Amino acid sequence: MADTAVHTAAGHDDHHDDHHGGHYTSTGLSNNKLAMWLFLGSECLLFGGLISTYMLYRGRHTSNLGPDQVWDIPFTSASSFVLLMSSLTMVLAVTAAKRHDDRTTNVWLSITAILGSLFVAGQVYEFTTFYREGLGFTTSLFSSSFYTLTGFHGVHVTVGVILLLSVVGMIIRNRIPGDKAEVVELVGLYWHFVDIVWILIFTLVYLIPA
Amino acid sequence: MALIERPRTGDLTPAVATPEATYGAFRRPVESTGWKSWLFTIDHKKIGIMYGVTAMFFFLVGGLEALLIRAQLAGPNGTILSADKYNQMFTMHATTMVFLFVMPMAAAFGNYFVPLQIGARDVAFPRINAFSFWCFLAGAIFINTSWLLGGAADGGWFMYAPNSSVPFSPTNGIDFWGLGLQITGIASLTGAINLIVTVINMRAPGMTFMKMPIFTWMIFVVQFLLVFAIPVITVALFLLMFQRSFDATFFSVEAGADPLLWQHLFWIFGHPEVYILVLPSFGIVSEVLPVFSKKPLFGYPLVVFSGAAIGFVGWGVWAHHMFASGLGPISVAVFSVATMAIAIPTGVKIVNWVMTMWGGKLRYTVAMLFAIGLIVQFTIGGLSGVTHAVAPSDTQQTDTYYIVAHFHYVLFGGAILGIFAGLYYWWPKMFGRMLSEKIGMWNFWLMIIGLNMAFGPMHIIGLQGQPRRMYVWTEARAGEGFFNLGFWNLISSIGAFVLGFGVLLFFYNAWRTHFGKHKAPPAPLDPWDARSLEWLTTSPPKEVNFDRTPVVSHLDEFFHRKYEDRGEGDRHDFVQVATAEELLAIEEANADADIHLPSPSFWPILLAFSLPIMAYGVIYNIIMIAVGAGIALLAMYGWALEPATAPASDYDPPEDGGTDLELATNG
Amino acid sequence: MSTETENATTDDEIDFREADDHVDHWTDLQFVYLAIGLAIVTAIEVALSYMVDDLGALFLPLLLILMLIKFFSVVFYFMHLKFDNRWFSILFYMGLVLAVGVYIAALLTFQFFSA
Amino acid sequence: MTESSPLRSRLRTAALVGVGAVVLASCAQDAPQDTWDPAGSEAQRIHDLQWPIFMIAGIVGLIVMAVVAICVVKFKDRGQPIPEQSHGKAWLEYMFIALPAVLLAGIAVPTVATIIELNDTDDADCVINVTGQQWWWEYDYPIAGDGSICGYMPTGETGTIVTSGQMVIPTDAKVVIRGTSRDVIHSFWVPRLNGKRDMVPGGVHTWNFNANEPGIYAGQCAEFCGLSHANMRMEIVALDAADFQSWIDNQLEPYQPPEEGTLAAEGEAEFVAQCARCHQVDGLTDADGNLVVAHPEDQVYSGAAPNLTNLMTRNTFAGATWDLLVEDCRDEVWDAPADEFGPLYLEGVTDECLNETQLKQWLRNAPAMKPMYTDAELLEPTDGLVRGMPYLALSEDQIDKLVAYLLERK
Repeated sequence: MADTAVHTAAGHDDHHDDHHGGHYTSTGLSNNKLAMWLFLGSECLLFGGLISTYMLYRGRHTSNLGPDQVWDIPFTSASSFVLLMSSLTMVLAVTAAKRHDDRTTNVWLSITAILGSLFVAGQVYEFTTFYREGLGFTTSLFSSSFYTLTGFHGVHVTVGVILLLSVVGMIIRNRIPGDKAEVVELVGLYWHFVDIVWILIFTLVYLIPA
Repeated sequence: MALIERPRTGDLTPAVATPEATYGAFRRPVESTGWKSWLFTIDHKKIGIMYGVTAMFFFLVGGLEALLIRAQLAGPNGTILSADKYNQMFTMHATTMVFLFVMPMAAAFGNYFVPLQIGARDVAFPRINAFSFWCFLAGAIFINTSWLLGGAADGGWFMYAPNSSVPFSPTNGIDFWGLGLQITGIASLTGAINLIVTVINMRAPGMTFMKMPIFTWMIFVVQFLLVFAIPVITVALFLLMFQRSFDATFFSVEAGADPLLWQHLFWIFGHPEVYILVLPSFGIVSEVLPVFSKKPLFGYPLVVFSGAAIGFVGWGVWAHHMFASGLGPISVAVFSVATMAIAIPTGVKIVNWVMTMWGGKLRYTVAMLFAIGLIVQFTIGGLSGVTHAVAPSDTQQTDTYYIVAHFHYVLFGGAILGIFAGLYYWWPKMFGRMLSEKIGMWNFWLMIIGLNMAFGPMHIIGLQGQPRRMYVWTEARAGEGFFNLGFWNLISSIGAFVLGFGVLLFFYNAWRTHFGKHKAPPAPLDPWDARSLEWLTTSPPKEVNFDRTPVVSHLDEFFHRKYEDRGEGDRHDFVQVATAEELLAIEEANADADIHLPSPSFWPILLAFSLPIMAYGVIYNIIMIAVGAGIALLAMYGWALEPATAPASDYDPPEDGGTDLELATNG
Repeated sequence: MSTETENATTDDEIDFREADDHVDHWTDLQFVYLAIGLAIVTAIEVALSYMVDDLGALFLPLLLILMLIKFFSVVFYFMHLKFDNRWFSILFYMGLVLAVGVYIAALLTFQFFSA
Repeated sequence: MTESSPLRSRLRTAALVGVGAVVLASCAQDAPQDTWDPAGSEAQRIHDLQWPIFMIAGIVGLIVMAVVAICVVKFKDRGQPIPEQSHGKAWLEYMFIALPAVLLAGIAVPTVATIIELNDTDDADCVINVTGQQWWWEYDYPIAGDGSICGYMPTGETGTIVTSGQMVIPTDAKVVIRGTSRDVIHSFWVPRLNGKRDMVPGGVHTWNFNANEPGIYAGQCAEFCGLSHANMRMEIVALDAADFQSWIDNQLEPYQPPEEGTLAAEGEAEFVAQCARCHQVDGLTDADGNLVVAHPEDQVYSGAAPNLTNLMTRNTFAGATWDLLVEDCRDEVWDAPADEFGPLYLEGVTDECLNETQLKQWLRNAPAMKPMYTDAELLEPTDGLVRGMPYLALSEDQIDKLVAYLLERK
């Protein structure tokens, strides 16, 4: 009797997400996905605080080492473009994963990871350039808050790259217990969030003059 | 992640699956008794108890700090503590009570009872749950090691910049404080995400949100506050860490910094924090009062909404901690009015509690007394709160003992009395024996007398102009009249010791209940004639919680299973039709055939204790950061690759679970 | 975790079980179009940033609107939030709205402070 | 051991109060920082706003407690049947939302009005710059455009007035302080005259003071400011117009060196050698006749030490924590009726009244009396600059000379 019952529950879930066998939840939603969205909501407050700190301190710097003097907009635009495009490749990975096409999924995930690494590399290059121009972490309020904000974002991208590569590895070795598409989707949500944070940073920090 | 249940024939309750070595040299822990069963457990009940025990330990630590403070202030020019030690003492008293006692105590009750109240078998992410606890413990130990390593933090729990910068506080105390709170912050954040998902997703069939027990509701609201408040303090603490450890300039006035940035970030977190501390106790009291009044909670929906409203409006009032800091009249006026607005939902709660008692059939058990005590004491704290929502009046009261009196009535009279109500109410459920009601009475009355003696006079002391955080007060500013500071400081100190003694009685009571020759007999199944689902199981609950997943059709489901409405038309006439024992027998007879609980794991504890290693690294040696990070990485991969229960190959079709990777690596 | 009971779907549960919208299945090509659109918006943004002086008071609102368009395009479509269960929206927007509201209010008090 | 006797006397007081609280209340004074005893227009405004609110809060509290008490007595379980399982009555609920809302709206209106009034710092009669520093306050009287100081035209020679410990203001004048801090956040608070206002480094905060009557008004730094926060006090001294004029004139009088051959003259040399690196005495010259200028910024973190030019016109020292007057003289000044206060205060510290014991103790070892970060070696990892007055290893002989010298600084 118990058996039948569980199958009923599973059957109910099926129309919702075809890889959710036997997993009953009150809302029919995945625990992991709820947790991820909640985590992203929480991250809004984290980046909000860092962006606010930067907004408050953007104008407080020594004479010629302010934002308007050090930015290299064409370069940053290029790296922003790279990150934006990585969101596309991430989406393509997710749709491939939903089709259970492991190979294509892995290809797109790898490309996303490469684009992300490229962005991080660009940021490292940018930081070193600024540093050579004399803008150290402790130089001014502007520099402290700038490096902290973009540094936090950079760390998030780096963690994302590690996640992507881990998922690729786990898919190849078939070590993902349960629903692969959901894992890819979760990493995707995280990745897109990192992207939208950069959309804000790019406009608020780089494009609007201090 | 999730608990797995799949059709399978065979043994009835394989509470702990016995997995093989899943990979490499590591054999998965499988013990269900002994110390290993605690260290590697992912059972929400065991974790809840560990939270509780740790929190109560830190209650003693924080209490000892408080008594030292009061001993110092009993007379003028106290010499028990040096200025330096005193500053550390009040900083750590607040930090300990807030972060290491009340918050984890709420986590203890939340962990233990939320799954039980919603008819679930565990929380949504049992391993993350274990991680949260160990993380909290790791952070707590880390902060307190500062006592032995050059002195604890001495900047006050609010740690205002720039006094928290290295030139003004050259010891490592503040570094320990900041890094330790980051670690406990991770614990709170992961714990909060866990409980929110649990409440949203794991309610028993039929339990809609408006049929959810009020305690679960309040815990639910609190977890949202945590999820959104913790990142704000995280930002502040990171800025502080960069300032102190890496010479950043965030709070360096000479570089043009604005010290008010810290205050804003701190209080944007700090005010919701107040509700984080007090709402769980509101939830407990809202459970206890109906049970001992034999009536449902008056205006349940309104209590729910007012809880949510407090949580929401609590985000818009933080600057009332900064009325004296020169915000400008417009900001002050706005925040002043917003602060008054928060009195409305709070008042609603008090009215509803009183109305719950009105017309009831009141039984004065110790739990009930603590609940009534909360109504009275918290009302005093709430009303003194209104007096400093009025900003001009607050400029006289802020940073004086009047404020100390106010928030001790709110936090001791509110949060802690609620916690004790919960302890007495749920003790038989958690441990299967009842605490002595007789000692409990002494416990209650000594605490109430001590509380009012210790904190009541502080209203006078504060209005007579004695500021907070002073390691000595002087005869010259004490006055001579009825309201002289000397007399009331002494009364307050005596009260603190009475209060301390009252609290110790609880520990004696707990010990006596379980050990020694006056050991209490096993408790009846339903000693209080309770109303909610956690009583629909054995005491203490079985490892699987419920023999079968309950199906809910009422608010106060358990009550409605015991009592039947025999009234006609508008008349209600409830008659008891079943006892708890009979209900349990039905459940046991119809037990679910096949329940899988997730297996223990040692990754959570390993990951948690890698964090303080990194934190020590920030203070002392960068190599330790690398070592800690290495352990953390190892633990995360181990965790990600570890299935929730036994190896997937055991089952067919492959199970769903173990996808905690993202949370583990980001948390 | 799961349950075995047939009563798993009571009426109340249905409320929270809003079945997925089936319009959500965008094709890969649609996603590519959106990405191209976002790239174009970024290009416009960068172009605008060189015309600060010409645009005057229009500059800031224009840039912020473009930023929001990009932001919500990613959230709605790439992150799928527009088609997903409303629970996800509730959780995420709660954080987003709080962050925007609280931090703007805090920055405003600094404005008063310096004035 | 020193603790036991005040403790015992306190216990005796406790017993006494238990018997005759009312009698005591009627004849004795409340604490000098009583927030319910306004002595100026600002504090009066706050008081007028707060006492009705306290009353309302008190009444609401009593009602709640009474209802709880009624419940506890009336609805005790006496074997009555199970009460009706009622979930509430809507009209009652709404009433209990509306009632406090109306009450609070009634409080909100005067609150906002008072906030705006209190923050109006335009049209000052007198402006004083206040600077907080670990752990004392500096008061600097700027010279206005018309040459006046604090609204009064100085007679005779002019100079600047920089003082500490006691801020002297004219009565019945709108005194606006412009406050800041040199290190951490401090809070300026003299309860009988106004609420507190934080003094934040890097910014200037204004705040109003007005005293109706001559007298001394006690205050205390109210924002935790580090190690010796408890020992950072302030006093506002209000003088009527004539007395205030004399005070200004006295402060501006040129430096008078001690008579040759006296102990005080030897003290002057000691002062130049030991103290003048940090403490400024305006007009002081060294053996070669050069003006001695203090450079505390080389030694002290916050970059200043109290100006001692007119030390003995003040009644306190070391952050207003200790009195320069012995107890009897102190009480005489503090308790003086308003019309006698001015002249008494202007007398300053006389030979008989000098609290020599504590002043000498301070000179002997300041950090032992008031906890401060004064060990330059311990502070080496940060900056090596001290916060407060260090231990100077003075001999008793040197101390005697210094005290003799300081006693003439009026």
